[in-house]
This record gives sequence, structure tokens and C-alpha cells, in this order.
Amino acid sequence: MEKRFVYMDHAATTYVKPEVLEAMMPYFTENFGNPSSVYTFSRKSKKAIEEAREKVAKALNALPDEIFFTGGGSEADNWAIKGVAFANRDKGNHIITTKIEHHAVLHACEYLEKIGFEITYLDVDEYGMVNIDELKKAITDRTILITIMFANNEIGTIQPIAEIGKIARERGIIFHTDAVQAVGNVKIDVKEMNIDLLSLAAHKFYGPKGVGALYIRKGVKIDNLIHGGGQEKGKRAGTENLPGIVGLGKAIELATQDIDGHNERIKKLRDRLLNGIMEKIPYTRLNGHPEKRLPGNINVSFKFIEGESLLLLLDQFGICASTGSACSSGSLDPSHVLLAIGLPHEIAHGSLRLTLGDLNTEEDVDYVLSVLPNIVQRLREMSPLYEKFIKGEI
Amino acid sequence: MEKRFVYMDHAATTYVKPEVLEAMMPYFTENFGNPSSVYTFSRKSKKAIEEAREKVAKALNALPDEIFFTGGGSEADNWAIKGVAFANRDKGNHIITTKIEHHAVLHACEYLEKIGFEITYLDVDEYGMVNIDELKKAITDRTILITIMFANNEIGTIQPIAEIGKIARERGIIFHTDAVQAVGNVKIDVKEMNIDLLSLAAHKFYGPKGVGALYIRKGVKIDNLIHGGGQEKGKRAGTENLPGIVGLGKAIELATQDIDGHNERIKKLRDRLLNGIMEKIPYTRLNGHPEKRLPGNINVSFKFIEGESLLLLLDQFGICASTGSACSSGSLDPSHVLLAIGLPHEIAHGSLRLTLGDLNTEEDVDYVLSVLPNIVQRLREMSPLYEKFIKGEI
Amino acid sequence: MEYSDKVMEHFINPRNVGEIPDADGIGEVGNPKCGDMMKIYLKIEDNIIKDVKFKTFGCGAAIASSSMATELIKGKTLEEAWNLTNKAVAEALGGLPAVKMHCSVLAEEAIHKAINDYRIKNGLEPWEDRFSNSEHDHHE
Amino acid sequence: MEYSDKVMEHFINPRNVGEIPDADGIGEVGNPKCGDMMKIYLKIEDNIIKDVKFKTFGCGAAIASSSMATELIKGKTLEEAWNLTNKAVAEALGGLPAVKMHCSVLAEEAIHKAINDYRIKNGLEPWEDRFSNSEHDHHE
Ligand SMILES: Cc1ncc(COP(=O)(O)O)c(C=O)c1O
Ligand SMILES: Cc1ncc(COP(=O)(O)O)c(C=O)c1O
Repeated sequence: MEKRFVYMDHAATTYVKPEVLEAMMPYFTENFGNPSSVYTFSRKSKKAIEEAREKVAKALNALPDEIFFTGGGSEADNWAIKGVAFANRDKGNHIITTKIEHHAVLHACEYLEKIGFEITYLDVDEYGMVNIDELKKAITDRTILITIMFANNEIGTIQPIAEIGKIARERGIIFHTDAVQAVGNVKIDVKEMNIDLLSLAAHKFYGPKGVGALYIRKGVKIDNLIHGGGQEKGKRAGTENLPGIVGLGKAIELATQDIDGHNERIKKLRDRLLNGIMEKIPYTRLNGHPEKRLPGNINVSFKFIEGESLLLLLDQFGICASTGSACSSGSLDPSHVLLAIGLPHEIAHGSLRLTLGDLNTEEDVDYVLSVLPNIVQRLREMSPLYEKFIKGEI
Repeated sequence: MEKRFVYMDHAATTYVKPEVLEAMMPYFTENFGNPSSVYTFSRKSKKAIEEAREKVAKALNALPDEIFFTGGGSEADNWAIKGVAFANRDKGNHIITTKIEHHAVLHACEYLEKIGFEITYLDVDEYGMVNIDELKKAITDRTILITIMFANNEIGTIQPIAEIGKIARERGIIFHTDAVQAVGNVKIDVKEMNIDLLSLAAHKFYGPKGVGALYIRKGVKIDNLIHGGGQEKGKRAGTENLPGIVGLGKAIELATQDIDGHNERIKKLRDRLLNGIMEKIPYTRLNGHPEKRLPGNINVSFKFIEGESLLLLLDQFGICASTGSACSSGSLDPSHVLLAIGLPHEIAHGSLRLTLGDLNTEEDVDYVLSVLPNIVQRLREMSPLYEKFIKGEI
Repeated sequence: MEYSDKVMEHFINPRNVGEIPDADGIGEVGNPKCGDMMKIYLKIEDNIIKDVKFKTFGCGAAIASSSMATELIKGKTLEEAWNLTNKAVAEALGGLPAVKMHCSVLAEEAIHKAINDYRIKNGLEPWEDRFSNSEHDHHE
Repeated sequence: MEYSDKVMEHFINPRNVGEIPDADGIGEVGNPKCGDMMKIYLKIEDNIIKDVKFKTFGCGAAIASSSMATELIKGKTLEEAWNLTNKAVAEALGGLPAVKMHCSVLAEEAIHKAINDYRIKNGLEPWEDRFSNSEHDHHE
């Protein structure tokens, strides 16, 4: 097969869809007015932002007044967690989260831990699922916040958010979910699911980078993370990222208008790829939940090889992918998510994440299937672990 | 004169220059790779960000390693102030600032005040200038941070930053300056001026909204504001706003390549407009420093009239401007800056800010001069205060 | 905070701007410190408002409220004028932003003051309204 | 963290991959838990490294370091091979990212182990190096 460019890292970031960019374009050089200004010229800016807010609200079944734009997913996560912690300290200092959260949640929690909050990091099972009984047991009368991600960015596992929301609501505890990976892939209804706060980021669903949103249910007590001007009803200061917000609005509209259809298409591709991998490459394990997972997510571990070298060889063939190996990031340990689902370090190092999205075609899948098995085989033949395995030494 | 569109609110926000937008364009749909990824495709993204970082560093005479991108000026201000406060609490809890800071600084300080920090809000003189002796006197051995803006957004007054920096450095106190209005208008050299932290925002110098930067001198102890992924050397989490950062880089390069030439042109226009206003409109006072002010800034108070109605009438003639009247913002008090320089409330309500920039021409100035005096006269004729004044009752 | 077309129309072409040198009743309310002040002049004949003028220092909403309120009481009896509420003024303007509702209150208050000024000058008891006992502390 | 062209070249076309079934010295270092493990096989004649092969489990830098290190010692005396430092390996590769320098250390260490394996098998004293007293705690 001829070499092609195959982008299978949609969970890292997506391109901006042409329709989205088109919607943004007038707001750079033409309608650039500061939405807070008095003159007519700036009304277009204000209107554009309010329309985007309505689109986000609609996508989540929230009220427009409950949507606050941020500079991205990490800001939304930090705001939700620190903002609730600081505003509700009089009620308690205990927060419940999981071991598989994104670092934006984990490190925000660890920061709070350093300054006197108590954090429970729930275990997950081998599929990355939270145990509802353990969650219930973890709740104390000092618990002020439960923050559990909607869908995991590495292994794609989708949590029982509605169940968690119900428990939190019954116990009067604020519930935040990091839905950065879920928006556009899972149907979200913040009212039905009893979600109090929800983070999202445009660049994960074909919107621009550097813009996100936090849904804050009316009545939730939360401090500001960024103080200053009166933008966003006084809750998030800073001149609005006008084109970014317009892009986010357009992108979420597109991403949520036909989730079922989108998922069906992506899942079909994903399953073709996954089945091919499992068939063609021995000593491979699928990470994450077999069914309750994001439609575009594949996370597999190839025994005896290391992920970074795998990525580099895939890159030689034009394939963009990701790994949970520490060697790809210069950190000391492999992905905390893979460790949390119980993978031994050496298996975690051999993980490959392929996340499919709107850029991908059947040809892409077949191309990867024509390339990947050889690459894995080549690395195995280079691997002293594989040698030992073949010789029956391990 | 024929009606025209005259944008004189460049201090609120600017349009994105076509060259800047052009530089950004490839990073939305083409080179959209996540800079943190391993594959070749994302190297363009990483390179683009590092180039932008070098441009910002060059503009400030900083090292690229000292530049951290943020989601805007307000985030940079909040990060600087809260980050330094939390990281240096063991050394003290006292912060010195001024009464005329932007709300991003003031409200961040007020937040810290609520949680146990002590803030000194320095007075300014009638021109908006900080008194160096008062600053010196305010310093205690618990002072951990001095945060004083480079140039004021309302009245344009430029502070003696190098002097303040010298004092702070001598006393071993961290010095932050909010240079959001200064970049592109004043020559900045963070080394020479002994600046430890400096905030800037792209949309004030013909770059995109929603992106800014914080310069952090090597060695300054500062906590993160946004925790999470390892981006920005672990100091500011979140997938980088790639096109935004590229735009910021291009914009700061353009804005600082010929500050003298730019200022000369803008000042000439500004002075033509200011002189015209002072000549044609009686009972007018200039707010801010007569010389040490931003080249494009005019801030005047017209006695006997209120600013919002003035803006609305200017808007009828296509002129975009701003006011410090509370009536334009729905807040209770007029601008804290105008009050701090000693204006009585009723005079502060009659203020008009015209900020000139690259969009403006001599024709614009002449047009404003043909329209503004009549508008002021019209509002005065409607004003019971003016009636009293004419009748000698006040 | 955006003004209705009606507000803008009255702001740009305010009716009844001016003074009545020999006014029968004058009402002045508001405080320039707070950014708005309104003065209303009435010419009254046979209990009917024959003419009305205003001067206003203030924002767009204050000027539009003055204009609309004076239009609404012109030719009316004093009782009818007295009963004009700020809500009616705001409604006639197609609504006012919440933060600007006080401007319509100012108009109601100014009319009441002007009517009572007339009544007192003519030896009549001033009528009592919700502002009677205290200078309305606008913005304080 | 970006690799030099030389690193990429050696990673993509690694020299000396494989086993030597009747090797005279074998050195294995690293730990799969930490993401890298390296095994070096030496064929030695008259104190000269006649052949060398490696197998590596690890990242691009680990594989490139193995390839470069084996190239650098092929045909050399044992003393020369012993004196190959990790820095020399990294330099020959046009540099390694700071977080990847340990990969070149691994290569130096594997060569030392293989040489000492040969010496011990031949009844010689093993040479002492900076790794002698402790299993090099890579990543721990
Ligand atoms: C002096 C000053 N500081 C901070 C800011 C805040 O910047 P941004 O609105 O981009 O967050 C502004 C502008 O709004 C400003 O003029
Ligand atoms: C689950 C999850 N949460 C949070 C984030 C952070 O979003 P951002 O990088 O846009 O700040 C990401 C993506 O990076 C994510 O996948």
C-alpha cells in the first residue's frame, strides 16, 4: 500500500472543521468589537457570544445562563474543583475523585490536598469503571464535591454518570464531571443526569483550541478562578475570546446534532480496526471497557515492546497515534490510568492509543492494518523480552 | 461631513491585523497537531509555539524560557498575583498595589484580602501617578509582592516602572506589572527595569482575543493557577491555543518593531484631536498625565453631561468610544480610576475616552471634531446642571 | 444591557426638551453624583397639563424616560398624571434594562414633585406618594 | 523532546540487531518495568570484538543508542570498548534529549556487563566501573 497520512489521535486534539472556521472568520478583523462596549458595533459581538452560549446550553440541556466560557478544558476543571472547594470550605473539606482522572483534575486535587483538603481517589476495576458502592462508602458528612470524569481520555471507558449524579444529588453533594472527551460522543443531559458542573473543550470536537466552557447549575456556590472585569456575569473575567467562542458554539452544534449517526460511522471503523489488530497481532490486550467506551477509542497493549518506539515507527508510515508509555513523555511512570486498571508496568509501556474521528476512512483503517502488524513484529524481533518469551524463559 | 465609521476604542480591543490572521490560518485546519505529541506532524505546532515564544521574549528582552502563554490578560494578572501570594506565604502576607489598577488586579487582590492577605492600595496624584516615597513607606518586612500597572487603561498614565522595579529588587520583593496596555506603546525591557512578572494580552496590540502571556523571571517562586498537563514547562496546563499563540507572536513582533515611528504617528493624530476638543468645547478637562501617557489615549471630562448618553449619540454618528460613567456599565459608581485622581462623581460621569490606533486617520479626527462639539452642546442644552451653571446658580 | 428601539428613538429625538420660564410647577429629582438628575416644568390650566418640558442630565434611559413620561402626561388631568407609574413609562418605552429601571422611577418622582410644587404654590395639600417621607436615595 | 536526524536514522535502520548464539560475553541491563532493557552479545577473538549484536526493548533513544554503541565497539579492543562512555555514544548520535540520556548510560552499562561476563567466563577479574557496586537503579 502507498504511504498515506493517517491521523488517529483525535483524543489529543482535532482539526477545526471548515464550517467552524468559516463561522469564526468574521470576528477577527471585521466584527471585532468588545462585547462589553456600548456602541452598536459591539452588539454583533455580544449577539454572537449569546448565540454560542445558547448552542452549548442546548447541547447539554442546560440554560444559557448556566454556561460560562473559559480558556479551555483545564481551566474549566481547575475552576470547578478549586472554585467549589474554596466556596464551600465551611461545609467540609472532603473531595471524592478517581485514580483515572485527567491531570487537570488530579493535579488540581493534589494542590488542594497540600493546602488542607482531603481527597479520596477511588479505585477503578480492570475496565476502568468506578464502583458505585465504593463511591457511596467514601462519602462522609464533610464531602463537598464529587468529581468523576464522563469518559476517559486514554482508555475511553464511560462512567455511569447518571447513577453518580443521583447519589450526589440525594446526599446534597456538588457533582462535577470532566466531559472533555464525552461531548459529541455521548448524549449528555445535565438535568436528567443531575450534573452540577461540567467541563468541556472545543478542540476535542472540531472546534478551536484555547476555548472551553464550564456549565454551572444555577445555585451552585463557586468562587471565581479568574477575577476581574464583569464578563460572564462576573464569574469569569477577561475580554471574551470572541472568534473562539463562536467556533465553540458552531462546533458543539455540529458535534451534537447527530451523535447516533456519528457514533455508528466511527464505531464501524473502530471495530474494523480493532478486530483486525486482535486477529493479526498475537499477545495483544484491549484496555478499557469492551462496550462502555468512546466510539473512536482503541487502546491496546502489545506485549514485549515499548510504546514510544512503536509510535516513531508508525510515524515513519505517516500514522499519528499515542501511547501511555512513560518513555514518550519523559516522565518516570507509565500512564496512571493504565496502572489503575491493573496493568503491570511493562505491559503499560507497550500500549498504543488510536482514536478515530471524522478525518478517518476505511482506507485509513486498512492502511494501519497493513502496517501495524509488521511494525509490532519488527520491534518484537528486536526485543530481548520476546526472545525470552519465545525461548520459554518467561 | 458624511457619516463614517470611526473606531476610537483601541484600548478596549483591537482588530486582528491581516498579517497576524494570515500567520494564524495554517494552524486551524492544516497544522493542527497537538504540540505535545510524538509524531512528526505535531512538530510544526511545537516549532510555531517556540517561535512565538521567542518573539515575545525578544519584545521584552526576556529569555524564551521566561515566557508562559495564558488565556488572556486577566488570567496572567490573576496567575501572577495569586501564584506569588500562595507560593510565598511563608515569607509574608503583604501586597502593595495602587487604587487605579485594572479590575483583574484589584479583584484578585481583594480576593486575597478575604483569605488573610493584607493589601496596601496606594493613592495616586491628580495625574494618576504613584508617589515613590509612599511606595517606599508602604513596604514592610512582610511585603512579598508589589503589583503596579505599566500604563493605565482609562487615563493612559504611564508609571515610573524602572524606578519601582529598582526599589523592589533592592528590597528583595517580587515586582509584577500589568503591561496589558503598554505593550506596543512603550519600550519595555524587563531586565533593565527589574521586572519580575509582566502580563500582556494579544488583543490590545492587533493580535487575537483569548490569548496572553505572563513573563516570569527565572527563579521567581510562583504557584500554578491552572494545574494539569505538562504544557508550558509544567507551569500552565492545557492544550496550547496554537493559532492564538502564533497570532500573539506575530502581533507582538509587528507592534514592537517600530514603537517610535508608531507612537509619532498616533501621537500626532491624538494631539490634533485633543487640541481640537480643548479648543472647541469649553468646560472640558483632560484626565491623566499631560505628557507621561499612552500615545493614543485621550480622556476628557465634559462638565454638565453624562457619558453614556454621549456615547450613544457618538454611536449615532458611527463613532466608537468609551466612558468611565457608571451609567454605561450598570454599576453604582463611576470609574475607580477617575475617582482616584480626585474627580468629583459628577465630573467623572461626564468622561469620554477616545483611544486612537492603527485604524485611525486624519479624516477620522476631523470627523470627530466636526461631530463631538455639537453633541456635547446638545446634551448640555438638555442638562439641568448646565442651566443652573448658565444662570449662575452653581 | 441593550436599549429597545423605542428607547433609542426617544433618546435621539427627545420630546419636550426645554424650560417653561413661567411654569406653574417644577420638580427636580436625582443627584448628579449618581449620574442622573431630572427637572420637569408644568404649565397647568383647569387641572389639565397644558404644557410640559424637561431637562435631564443622565444616561440614554434617563433621557428617554423623561421624554416618554412628559409625552404621557401632556394634556392629562393632574390626577391622571399623578397616577402614571414608572412601570407604565418603562412599558411605553418597550421595556428598560433591569439596571436602568431607576430612570423611570426618577421620571415618576419628578412628575410628582412638580405636581406637588404646583399644589403647594396654590395653597393645596401636597399629595402623598411612596417617595414622600424620604428624599429617594437614588444609588446610595 | 525531539530526536536528532542521526538518532532517527539509527532507530529506523538499527545496526547489529540480533543474537549471537555462541556469544563469548553477554550483558543484559535495564528493567522492562522502567520501559527499557538492553542485551548485548559479543564475539571476541584475540581481545578484539569481532562481532556484536543487540536486542533492546525500549524507546527510540534506547534502540538508537544500542545501535550506535555496538557500531562504535565493533572491531575495537576490549579496553577501547570498555572506555566508551555514554557521552561518547550520545555525541555520536548528535546528542540526546536530556530525559533520554539514561538510554546511552544503559548502552555503556550493557557493554561493560558483556565484557565482564567474558572476563569471568575466562577466569579473569572483572573490571570495576561506576556501576559495579550496585545494580544501576534506572528509574527507581
Ligand atoms: C490594564 C489592563 N489589564 C488587564 C486587562 C485584562 O485583559 P483581558 O481582558 O484580555 O483579560 C485589560 C483589558 O481588558 C487592561 O486594560
Ligand atoms: C478528559 C480530559 N480532561 C481535560 C483535558 C484538558 O483540556 P485542555 O487540554 O483543552 O485544557 C483533556 C484534554 O487534554 C481531557 O482529555
